[in-house]
Amino acid sequence: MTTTSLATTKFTVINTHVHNIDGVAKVTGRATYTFDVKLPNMLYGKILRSPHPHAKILKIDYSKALEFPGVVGVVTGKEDTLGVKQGIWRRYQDLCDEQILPLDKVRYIGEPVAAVAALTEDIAEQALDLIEVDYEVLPAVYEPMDAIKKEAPEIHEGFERNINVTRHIEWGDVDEAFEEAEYIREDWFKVGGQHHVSMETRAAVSDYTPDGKLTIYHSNQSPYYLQALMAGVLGMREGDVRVISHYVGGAFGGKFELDGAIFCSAVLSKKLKRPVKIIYTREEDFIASKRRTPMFYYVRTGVKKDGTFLAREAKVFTNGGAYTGMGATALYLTGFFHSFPYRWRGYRYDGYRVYTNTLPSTSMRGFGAPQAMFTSEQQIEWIAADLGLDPIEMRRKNSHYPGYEVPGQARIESCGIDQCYDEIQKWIKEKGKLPENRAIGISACGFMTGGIFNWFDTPYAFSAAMVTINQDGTVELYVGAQDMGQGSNTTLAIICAETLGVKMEDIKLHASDTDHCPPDLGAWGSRQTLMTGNAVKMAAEDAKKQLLEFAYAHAHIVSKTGLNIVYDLDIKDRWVHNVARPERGVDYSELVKIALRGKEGQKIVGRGFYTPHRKGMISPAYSYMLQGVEVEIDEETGKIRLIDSLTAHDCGQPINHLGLIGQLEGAFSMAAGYGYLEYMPFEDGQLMNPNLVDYKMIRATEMPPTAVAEIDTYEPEGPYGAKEAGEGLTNPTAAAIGNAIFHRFGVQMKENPIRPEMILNALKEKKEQKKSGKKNK
Amino acid sequence: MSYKCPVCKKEWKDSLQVARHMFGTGDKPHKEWVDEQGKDKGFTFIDLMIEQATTPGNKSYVTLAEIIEKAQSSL
Amino acid sequence: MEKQLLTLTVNGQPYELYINPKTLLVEVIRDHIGLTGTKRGCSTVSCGSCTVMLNGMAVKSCSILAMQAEGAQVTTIEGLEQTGELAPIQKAFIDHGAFQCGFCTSGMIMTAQALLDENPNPTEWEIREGIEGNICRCTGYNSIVRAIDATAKGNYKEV
Amino acid sequence: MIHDFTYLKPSSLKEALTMLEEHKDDCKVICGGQSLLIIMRQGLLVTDYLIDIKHIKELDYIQFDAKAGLKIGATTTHHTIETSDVIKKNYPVLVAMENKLASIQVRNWGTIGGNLAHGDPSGDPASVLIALKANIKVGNAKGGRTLTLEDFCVDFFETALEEGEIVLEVQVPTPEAKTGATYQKFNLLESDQGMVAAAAAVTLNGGGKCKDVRVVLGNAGPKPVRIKRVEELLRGKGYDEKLFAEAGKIASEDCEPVTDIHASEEHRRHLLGVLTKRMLKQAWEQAKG
Repeated sequence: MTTTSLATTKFTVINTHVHNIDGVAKVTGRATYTFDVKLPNMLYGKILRSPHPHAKILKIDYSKALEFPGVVGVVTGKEDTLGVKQGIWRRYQDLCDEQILPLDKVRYIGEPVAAVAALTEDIAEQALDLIEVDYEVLPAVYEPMDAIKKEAPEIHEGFERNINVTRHIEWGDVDEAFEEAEYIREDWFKVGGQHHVSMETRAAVSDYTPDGKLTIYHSNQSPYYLQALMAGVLGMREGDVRVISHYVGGAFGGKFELDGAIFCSAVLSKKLKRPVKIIYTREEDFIASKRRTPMFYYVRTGVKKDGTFLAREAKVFTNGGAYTGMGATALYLTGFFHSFPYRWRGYRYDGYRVYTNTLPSTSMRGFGAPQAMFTSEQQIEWIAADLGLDPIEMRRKNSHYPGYEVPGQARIESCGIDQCYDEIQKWIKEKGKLPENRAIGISACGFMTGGIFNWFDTPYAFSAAMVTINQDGTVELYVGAQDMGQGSNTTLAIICAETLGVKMEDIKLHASDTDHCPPDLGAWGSRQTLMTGNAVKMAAEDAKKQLLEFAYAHAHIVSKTGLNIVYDLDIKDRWVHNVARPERGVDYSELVKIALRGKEGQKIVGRGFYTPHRKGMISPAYSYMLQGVEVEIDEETGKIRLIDSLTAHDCGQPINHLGLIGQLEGAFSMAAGYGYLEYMPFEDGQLMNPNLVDYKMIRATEMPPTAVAEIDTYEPEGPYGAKEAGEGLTNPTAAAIGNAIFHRFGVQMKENPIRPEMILNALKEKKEQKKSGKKNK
Repeated sequence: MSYKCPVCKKEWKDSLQVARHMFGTGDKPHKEWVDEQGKDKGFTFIDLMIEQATTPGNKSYVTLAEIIEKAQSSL
Repeated sequence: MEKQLLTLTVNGQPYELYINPKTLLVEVIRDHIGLTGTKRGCSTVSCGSCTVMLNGMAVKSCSILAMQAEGAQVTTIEGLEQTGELAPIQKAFIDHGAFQCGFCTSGMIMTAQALLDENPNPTEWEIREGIEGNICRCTGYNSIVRAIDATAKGNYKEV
Repeated sequence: MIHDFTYLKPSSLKEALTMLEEHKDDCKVICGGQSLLIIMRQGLLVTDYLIDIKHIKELDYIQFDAKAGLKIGATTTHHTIETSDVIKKNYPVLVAMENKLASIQVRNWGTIGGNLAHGDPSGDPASVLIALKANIKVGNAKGGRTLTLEDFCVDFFETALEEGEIVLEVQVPTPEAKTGATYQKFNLLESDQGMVAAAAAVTLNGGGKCKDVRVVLGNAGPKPVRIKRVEELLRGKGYDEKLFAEAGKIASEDCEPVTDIHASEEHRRHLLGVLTKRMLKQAWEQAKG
């Protein structure tokens, strides 16, 4: 590790206006997604899906489908996959509960039952109609509060009352803290699900060859996970499975588990020894992928009359859907972030994830925190109003600070929440008096920078990187991190260029191919900038150190730089120079050639890796933010329009400036959608809006200005002081919209998305209460 | 004094923590132990857990913590 | 099914194809001609990922029968570059970070280009209305609006 | 998956009508196809022959004459309508409505005839056109007939088109002097299909009293719903906000909306009431000039 004080170094690449390195490919249509992959002799696969939410499979007869001209093969659970189960929580085998292609039972509408490969997609689709399946339909249950009842049908054997996972968090003496409280408030919330809606639907092309090797093109956010999971379910060695994920059309937390497309295409390909491509239609992507976890939240909070937070207790039931997926993590994180960003003397969280006969819920950008903030940040606003306190000052006096330790959970190093309050206060003040139909709502939150708990049970470092330098000074950077649009390729190239002292155009980044890149846990939990970033920094430093060894030893460079024993050399912008007298130096490519000669023609290779140590169980660093949203609401129709917003944001040292703005704006649109548009209504287990006509999302006309106030902090654990910026921003918006409605009308919205009808109903209810209140007097 | 989990023998300073651990783990042996204790008292592991989750306060944990305390001598 | 002859021009190149008449324009572009820059994100005319220009107009190629493009001039994302030089709108998208995963980008750029062709000086609201038929799940649109606005202001014209 | 069909491309209207007569039940007509292809892809519509009239220039026109009014050929696209100078000048409400009809891509390719023939009660043009007292000309190989657009809209996705007939032309009379017409849909996304919609046209007499009025609601029933009780209420009356509120109340009673995932019946009734009130007021103010 370098010893220079980086905080005071002026960067040449970091946080400058750097273009996305995949830009040319993406704006010209050259970027080839899994959706576009076409291999010689390739077949097209289609999946037969369960029409029942809960049923036993008695018999599958596909003989007619096989006879259909153009059909090449069919696979089923009984004959081909033999009930092999999968799950991403590999450390806990009983949570690996998902049979893709089930043996005996289906648990949600849309679950794969069999798969067909044919010469064309049309033929495969027609063949699906020829497969006869006998089902014994079982009673089904769709809501967690129904599924825990004694008489509820059993969805998974051995999971009593359908309770899949429980998570508990507690610190301090909660009951004592409640006793001390002068004001206690309890509320119940119903927080909705949300679909990832990646523009590229689930897609895979599997190519199994007779030498026993399998190559898979797959749209995902962690090629290493998919490699390992596929090896596991197919009984192959990891090294014989290659996953390629160049260009991924969005993921948002929905693409790091094994999905039907990859599984069925691989099983078909292994059976038929031909490449098989499966692309989900938009409808399939809706009904048979996964979603953000819907939750029922009970929150009880005790405070002093002066607004000092004392105790909080939360009890949460989540609708887990049919399988575990990443649900256990979401269940823990929602409980943890429900405490954020505040200090509680006593905090208790009991979370229960319940199986139901709906599509499985899992991780999605924010990973449990948007649900937690929708409940927490609204309740806090109501408490401030109940007590007549300034909601910002009340938040401020209870907030985390640098060096604070969340008891038994995490130590906070950098924390800029206090400055966030200043920025939002200033913004609100500058706005002055708003028109009558508008109000501002705020919401605070924080988020993790990568996860620590090794639930995947990987033997590898969490992140790794390799840097090699070519004779002309160009650099090959190899990472296992995955760019799914968030711009990690660019961020990592920036870190490499800055560290090595070269230009952006010198870096050629290699990722998204398990054959050629080091394993890395991939893109989830906002982990790559910090974890892969640290690995890249270490690899670049390693390479640089090796280069400089030659410089220190080379008479020509020593004389040119005027080097003596007390002076250091450094490289910046391809200029190898004396740190004290930067004008004295030599060109970087000259040094590279010297080094190559010195190493008898071998390239310089730098290696780096990162696994968090001594950082608790959750995350090595936390981002903080406060968001203000100005909302216009039509009192007669309940229509919401977002007018303006400011996000005060502490993400440590920004690395990729354009990328950061993109994350902020993109997260805002997704979070605003979660606040008032996006929802997934089910009827008898059937998703009622599995298309982009009926599933409403923010469009350009709905998007308000999204200003940002960057709070200057330095995170010691992150590369150059950086921490997360990708997910946390999805957390505050729904609550901020709710709070704006509260300030506009005095009504409390306890369910999201907050739709016009709900606002009007709340207003009506309020009116009636007022009336009956008057009568009673 | 410290309290041991009657099933896996992990130790905590507080019997409430042991109760929390037992609920949190919730695997077969832990479940069975609680069910065994509740046989004559008319509760099961899952009853306690659902009560814990659906009513304010901490009753179930306290109930289980008391049972754990009593069981310490026989561990 | 009897195949029928379709002749059309794509990015200045003439094509003669025999197709099943139910083939959609997007399928001809992607599968028959092999220009995979044009994407598909839905099958309900909702997302705009498949937007191309047909005789200069932005259309969603997933909801037009290829046969209806008989004799037409089609421009896809691959047709925007001139002699290896990116079009101003493409440069603007890069400079403003107006894309992330890139899957909607081809359609978005074609919509933007058609908008600017018809209305060279759009207001911000006209830009937003102009691209509301295109879903971008990543960017939140504001960077796209800035990129189109900057293009209209001539910031990326060739010197 | 779209089922196979034989694609027919008539070179003239006459040839198209002959083809229709020949294939009767076994054929469908495609124009812009912006709605048709969706339902074909869902397998909801299967046909042996598809007759493409999109390119028939004879039906692509906008004519205006102060006496005869406005005539729009069936294959005229939405975008042609929204950019037409005569329409902008004489029927601004049509431009405003077209502006918010789906996306520019759909308006570039979709046609007015196709839209009306689809018979979707949430479609934008029908309610506005009915408020403007539009007629529709349809025809088959034997000849043509003209009926009111109101009569043309029969039921949910059902029109008065008979076998072998297609839509030929939409006719909108020239609005009388002192007429105001407005349209608004309620939706959460700017140009999305309306959860509900309301169109109002108000004509005032010399004394500023209501001479004539129409209120037509979209997505408020199986077809555009004309609220005649409101018309009776307002005729002969002067500007009065209380009257508009009363009209809204009537509209919310007389409409026939349904509950779906986007809104309950009750909420739709409420919204239709609010929109009726607002559109009437705006139309009236416009009529005053």
